[in-house]
Amino acid sequence: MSVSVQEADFDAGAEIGALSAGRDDVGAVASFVGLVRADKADGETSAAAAVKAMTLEHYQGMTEKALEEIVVQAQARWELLGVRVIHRVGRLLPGDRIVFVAVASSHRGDAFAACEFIMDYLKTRAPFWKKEETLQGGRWVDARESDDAAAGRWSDSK
Amino acid sequence: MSVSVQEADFDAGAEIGALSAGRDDVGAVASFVGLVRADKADGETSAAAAVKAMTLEHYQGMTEKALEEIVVQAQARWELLGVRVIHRVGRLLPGDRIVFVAVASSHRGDAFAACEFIMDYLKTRAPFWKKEETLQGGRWVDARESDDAAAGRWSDSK
Amino acid sequence: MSVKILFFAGLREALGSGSETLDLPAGIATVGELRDFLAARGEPWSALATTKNLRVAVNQQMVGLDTPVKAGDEVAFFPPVTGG
Amino acid sequence: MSVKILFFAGLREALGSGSETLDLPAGIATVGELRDFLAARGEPWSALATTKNLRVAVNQQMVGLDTPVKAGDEVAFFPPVTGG
Repeated sequence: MSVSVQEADFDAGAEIGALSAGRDDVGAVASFVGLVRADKADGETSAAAAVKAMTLEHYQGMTEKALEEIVVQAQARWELLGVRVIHRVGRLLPGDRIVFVAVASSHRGDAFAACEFIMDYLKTRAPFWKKEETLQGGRWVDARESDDAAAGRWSDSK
Repeated sequence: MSVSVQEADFDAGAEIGALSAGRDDVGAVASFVGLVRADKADGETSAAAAVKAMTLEHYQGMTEKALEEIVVQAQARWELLGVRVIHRVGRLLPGDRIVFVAVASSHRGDAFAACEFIMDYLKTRAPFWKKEETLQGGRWVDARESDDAAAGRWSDSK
Repeated sequence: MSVKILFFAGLREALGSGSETLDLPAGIATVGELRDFLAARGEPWSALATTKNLRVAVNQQMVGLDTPVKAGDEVAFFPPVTGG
Repeated sequence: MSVKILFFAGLREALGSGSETLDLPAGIATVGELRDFLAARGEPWSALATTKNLRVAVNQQMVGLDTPVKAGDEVAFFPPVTGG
């Protein structure tokens, strides 16, 4: 298990490759890359509302700990052989990568489920805050109920 | 949409990057890499039963068509911005990559669901046949009921 | 006009043949009848009758054994697929 | 001994401060009471009382407002997290 919070970009291919390098028991690596979209902010329609940049803030120490706890939970739920989480912070532009999660397992079902589980929790529980910049100015993003719902579906059962 | 059946290995990072390159509407790229495991064949326990190599055979023309149909089905079910499928054929060794599926979307839910959907169908419907080599000889793998069950769960609803 | 017949995987190995071209014999109207005709050649062709869950494709579409076959078709016989 | 207090995101900007170190005032036993103490300083500190769904962490663990606070603790106030 390895968790990083960093300003630097990452190389998804190298990270995916590292999870199975030198071993012959990994049958599946599910992964996810999240990117900055140039979407308009919720409820906005004018071109001036398009996101020009985004700044991600975190709580150094607590954020890393939160990500590690999420990974430990995933490891308890599914049979995993390796997990890699990278989350960027700082100012990012549309098209930039924000987050990377990759999960290695013997079987694809466990890899997919754990990868999506980590992403869902990461979007709701980990201490990150997003500020969007548009031509109208900057504004902190409100917590989204759809993300809470996505994370909530894991609480009852696998 | 792009589908390839090939002997050559692939570069997962380059393929993932290509799905969002030059655009700012992709928020999510879910991907999957399948690899050859050195597992023992079902029901076998001796070291001689460990898989030493695997040969994948396909039905040229029909296989490509089947993969394209699977992708079209996924595009009809979810809001997708790009799909890449690569399946290798020929003789592969434990640790070698076999299959790659990557799906780009605005949102992670659609990307994850479509990626897993394509993988599940690919394991059951696409014309590939696997022959495993162990120290005891070669044998064609039987179709697995667990894969049929995984594909079947998509038939009722999203 | 003839039919092109393809065999894959374990069936291909059992028959020692990946493909053949055949003038469609008189009286054969379906892929099931074509299979029976080939299986009746005796060993090793009887594998076509004994392969568990034998699958058939006509012109690269999976079909049932009662599907009509006509001259010019590409007919493929194979065991259940086992994925990647 | 004192408490270290941290503020994040919109709250940090509203307060114009990311952190401060404070000798824990007498009579303050919980993080809720600490928040009220800070908010009572007036503008801009009243944002601590008006921020919707204000979250609190003590020693990097999310807690409720009735959680005890003691000298040496790291107490963080922030709005709901918005993920990556």
